[in-house]
Amino acid sequence: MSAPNYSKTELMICVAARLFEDGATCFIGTGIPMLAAMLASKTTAPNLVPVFEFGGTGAILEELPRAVGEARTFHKGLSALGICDTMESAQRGFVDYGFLGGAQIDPYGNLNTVVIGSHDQPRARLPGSGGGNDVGSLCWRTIAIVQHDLRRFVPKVDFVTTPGYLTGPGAREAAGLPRGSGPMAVVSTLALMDYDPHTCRMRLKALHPGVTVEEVQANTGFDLLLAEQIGVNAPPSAEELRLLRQEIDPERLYI
Amino acid sequence: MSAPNYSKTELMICVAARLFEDGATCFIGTGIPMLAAMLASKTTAPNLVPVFEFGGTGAILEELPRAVGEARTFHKGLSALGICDTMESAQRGFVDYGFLGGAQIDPYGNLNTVVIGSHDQPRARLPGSGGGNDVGSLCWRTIAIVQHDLRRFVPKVDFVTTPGYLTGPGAREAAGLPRGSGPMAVVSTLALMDYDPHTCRMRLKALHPGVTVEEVQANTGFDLLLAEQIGVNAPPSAEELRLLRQEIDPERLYI
Amino acid sequence: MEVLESGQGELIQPFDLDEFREWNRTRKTRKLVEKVMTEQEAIAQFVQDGCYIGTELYGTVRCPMSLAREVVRQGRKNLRVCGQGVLELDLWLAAGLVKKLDITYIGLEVYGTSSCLRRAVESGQVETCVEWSNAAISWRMKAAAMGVPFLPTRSMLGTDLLKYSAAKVVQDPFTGLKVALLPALILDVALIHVHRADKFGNCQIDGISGFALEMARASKRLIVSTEQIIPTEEIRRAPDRTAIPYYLVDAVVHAPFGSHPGEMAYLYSRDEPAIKEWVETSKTADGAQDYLQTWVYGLPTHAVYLERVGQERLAQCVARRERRQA
Amino acid sequence: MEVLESGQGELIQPFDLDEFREWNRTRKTRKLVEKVMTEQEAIAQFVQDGCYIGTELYGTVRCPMSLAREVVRQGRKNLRVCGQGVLELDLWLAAGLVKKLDITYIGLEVYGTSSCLRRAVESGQVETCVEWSNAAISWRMKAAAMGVPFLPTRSMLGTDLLKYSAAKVVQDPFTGLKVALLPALILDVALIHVHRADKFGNCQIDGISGFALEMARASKRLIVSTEQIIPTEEIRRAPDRTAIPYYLVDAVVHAPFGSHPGEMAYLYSRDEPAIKEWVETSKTADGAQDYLQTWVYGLPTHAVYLERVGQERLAQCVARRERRQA
Repeated sequence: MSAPNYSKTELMICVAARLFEDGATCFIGTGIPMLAAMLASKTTAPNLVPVFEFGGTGAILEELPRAVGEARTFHKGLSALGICDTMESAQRGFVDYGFLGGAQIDPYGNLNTVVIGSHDQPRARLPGSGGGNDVGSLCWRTIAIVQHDLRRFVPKVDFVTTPGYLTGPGAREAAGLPRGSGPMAVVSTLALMDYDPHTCRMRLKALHPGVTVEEVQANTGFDLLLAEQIGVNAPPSAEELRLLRQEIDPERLYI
Repeated sequence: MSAPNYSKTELMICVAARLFEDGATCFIGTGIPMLAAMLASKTTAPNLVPVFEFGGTGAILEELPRAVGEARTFHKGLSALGICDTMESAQRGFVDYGFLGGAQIDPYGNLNTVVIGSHDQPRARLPGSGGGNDVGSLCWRTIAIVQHDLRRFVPKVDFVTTPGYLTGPGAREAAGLPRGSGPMAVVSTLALMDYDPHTCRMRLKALHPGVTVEEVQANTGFDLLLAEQIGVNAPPSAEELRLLRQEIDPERLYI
Repeated sequence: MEVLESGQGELIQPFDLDEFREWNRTRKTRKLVEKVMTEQEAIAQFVQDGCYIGTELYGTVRCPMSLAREVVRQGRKNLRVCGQGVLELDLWLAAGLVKKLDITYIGLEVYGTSSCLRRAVESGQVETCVEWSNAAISWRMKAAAMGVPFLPTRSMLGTDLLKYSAAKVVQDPFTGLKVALLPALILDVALIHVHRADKFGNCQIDGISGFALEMARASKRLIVSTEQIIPTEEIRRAPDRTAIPYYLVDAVVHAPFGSHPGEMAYLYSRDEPAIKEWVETSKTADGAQDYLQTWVYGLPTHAVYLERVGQERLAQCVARRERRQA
Repeated sequence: MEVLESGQGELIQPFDLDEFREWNRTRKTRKLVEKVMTEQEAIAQFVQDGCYIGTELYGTVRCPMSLAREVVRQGRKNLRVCGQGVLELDLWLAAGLVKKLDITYIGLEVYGTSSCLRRAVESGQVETCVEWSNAAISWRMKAAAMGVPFLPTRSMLGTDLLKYSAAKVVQDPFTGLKVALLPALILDVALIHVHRADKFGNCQIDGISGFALEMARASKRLIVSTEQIIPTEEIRRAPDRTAIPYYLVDAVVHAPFGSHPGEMAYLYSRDEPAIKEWVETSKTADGAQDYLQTWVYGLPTHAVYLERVGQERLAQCVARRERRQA
């Protein structure tokens, strides 16, 4: 049987979905994280507990939510309260994972979703933090999903919206952020990255099929550390693709 | 028609009930305040909005509540939330009146419900603040209901549980308590007192029928100021007594 | 209280808790007074030029869209706004109503960034953007709702978000932890859409409550729009369902499909083609003006708006609604 | 943070927010695990000598009395307790279980002061009383529930109550106002009684919620007793009714009439003769011991307790219950 065709987006969703730990709570944002969460809950993480920032916890994700507050985010859910409740739960340590996106990411996993250029006279005004800063501050581990190019993987973000490891080891704790929290992985269009535990810098962990280390480095605006063993991410399986295309996003909103 | 017979408690309830402003919100505590609130809502204050500290607002008081959290405190009510909601409403300035009791009261209306003697080796341990301090701190105006004798009307309370005017003019604001709040009246077994606006000291305002100024002073452990005109509180009317005895407390739990 | 770090952002809505208490004492009746009025009357009476205003929840979800459109129609200017917003704030930005923002997120969710926000900020039409996170802005309202000057949080620390906010970092005197203090946010006026309300303003919400409870309690004036007006007996039957009690409410506007083109949990789904129309047209300034002309200025009332949407599309939204577990 | 004034009371439950986060990460499963057990099992497993414990709401109203009696039966010692309590804390005081109190109110409401409290404190058996107001103790739990080290309040200021508390007064850096900071209260274990729960611990409460939401979120271990165990489908039908979600809960105890002799809104009224029996007998130390012998030590389980109360009296409590507006 030959490998099925798939898009870059489908691959990113699959790589992200496989990172979900079964039985964990996870903040789910709009877009790819929603597809990844649905895919995970139908494959390796059937006990995943989705948390949506505006109040829904423990929903059964039968149809893809298109917004973090819509009724599908608490469809057959276990609780439906408000944003203060979910964010305070995260502040108390009850939310294990969070997904993040951004226009820029730096070697320490700091993310920018506020401005390109200077804050007061921006070249481009971006949407703002939304729940991003809270997810990056309060969840135990975060996973960023970013398109891989030199405009996005930058040595220094124009604006630190969401804290990664800030300036390096110990910086989060020194700033007052919760002990033991921080970024875990980056899923890009080229590869999967994690962070070196000693330096807190981003590290290439596994390449997407057909991508080379050089290609990743050429599209990264800083020196990417290399894991001792650099793996290759398995392509989407036929079953993953079937779920994505037929059950999760049959209207092809995202894929 | 001759004046009906009545007890001291019935008179206190009537005098207290007449202090209710129609259309005001009022924290209602266990005991005499509940009877007074019910009487007021059936006579001069039909639009009284009772607030009970554990969450009930706008109940219709058809039967006398025996506890500040029981179902009668939100019977046909307009909202039933929790203690944080009601206390925060008071902190925001939404609760106009509150009733208070105490084992001791001083010339500035400070109340003691914690200990007689020293705190750490008390001669008598009393119940504690309960919601008393919050009512005295956060409501706009408070009315104390106290039995009138030398043990209770003291120059200095053993323990300031609930703030009256503290040490006098400006002391509440200096302590950080909300501007413009403070004690309004004391209903005792002998008389009705208010506070002199310049000195913030307790002032005799109106005597219960048959009571003299000398009798009140003899039962007060400090110099009571005298209002320019000292009135006499009307005895309970036949209608007030009928309501109290037949509709409000037919089981005679309190009267 | 020693401040370790201060955000350099402007506190664009300074506050005075004692003045707020006084307002709540003297300007908010506790009597059961009928408050039913139209969108036009409510906005005319309670929304002033230059006021600080907020909407809940957001554009595509339980959002007071009929009220938001009326604000545009009446052309209120120099608004200071907190958001967290999608379509509703986009309309205001496109109409040039917004002067200052306590911004958390303005975008089009699935459909990406907001062109209106870009144009308004990059051109300098919006003079000031003070940055906050979604939780932070909710907690700021919660502080006001609690009647306290600030709430602490462990969010926002160590970032430029804090630097361009008006938060302050202090050391907790109990444990030595660093925390950010978020200043209370007292809105001049808030717009909230609910499932049911009685004529006095007692409101029920189904599903998530977003930040409705906090915003309702943090506002000097509160305009509620509601899908349905119900008898007060229904409120009294289930006082534990009252999310917003009447005494917080200044106006009750009956607005069926009031969240259109957004959704209302259990009642109707979002109207995707209508949302996409805004996404497409708002990409250019001219397109956005055309949309405003067609869908806002050109339609005098919410009833006429619904007529133009048409029964068929509304019926489809109802048919596609989320249903409770059987 | 400059402290203007510090209460001299002991912080009898010191706290560490990062340790609480770690606890919530590692000791509270997010999986849907069945947690149904008996009173005996729950108290044996989760209540230790010397622990810091609290009960909600209070003695005569939606109170986990069957759990409170089991704590007495198992003779847990040196408890540190917050309360706000009527019959339930009286039983513990009478049984000599309490060493330290974060006290707000312990009394018999309508029936006056608590003789058990007087004996326990005046004799020195209770070593420490730290004073708080009812709102303050709830806000302390709310701080823990929010995951922050303190909440500010304008209550308690200027009084001996503050002096004998563990609060601290600071100046608000935004407006200059003086406020009291209330330290977070993280309980080792909490006991809460609810109307309905599923076997995983998702709980619904009818009527007022007291401080259940705050206490549930402020506790490392949470034992819920419930009038009724319902299928999870009922929870999923109305997620907006879940007051306490399952992941906070460690044990679900099925306890019909679990609040007896207190009431349960809409289900049963209080049992006045039973309450009066405690009021009378507890006036003397011997009387209180007799009561404990008769009603607690002498009855091995809640089922046997209810048998002794008798069907007739329970039926009267049901008949006299408050009903919702028709």
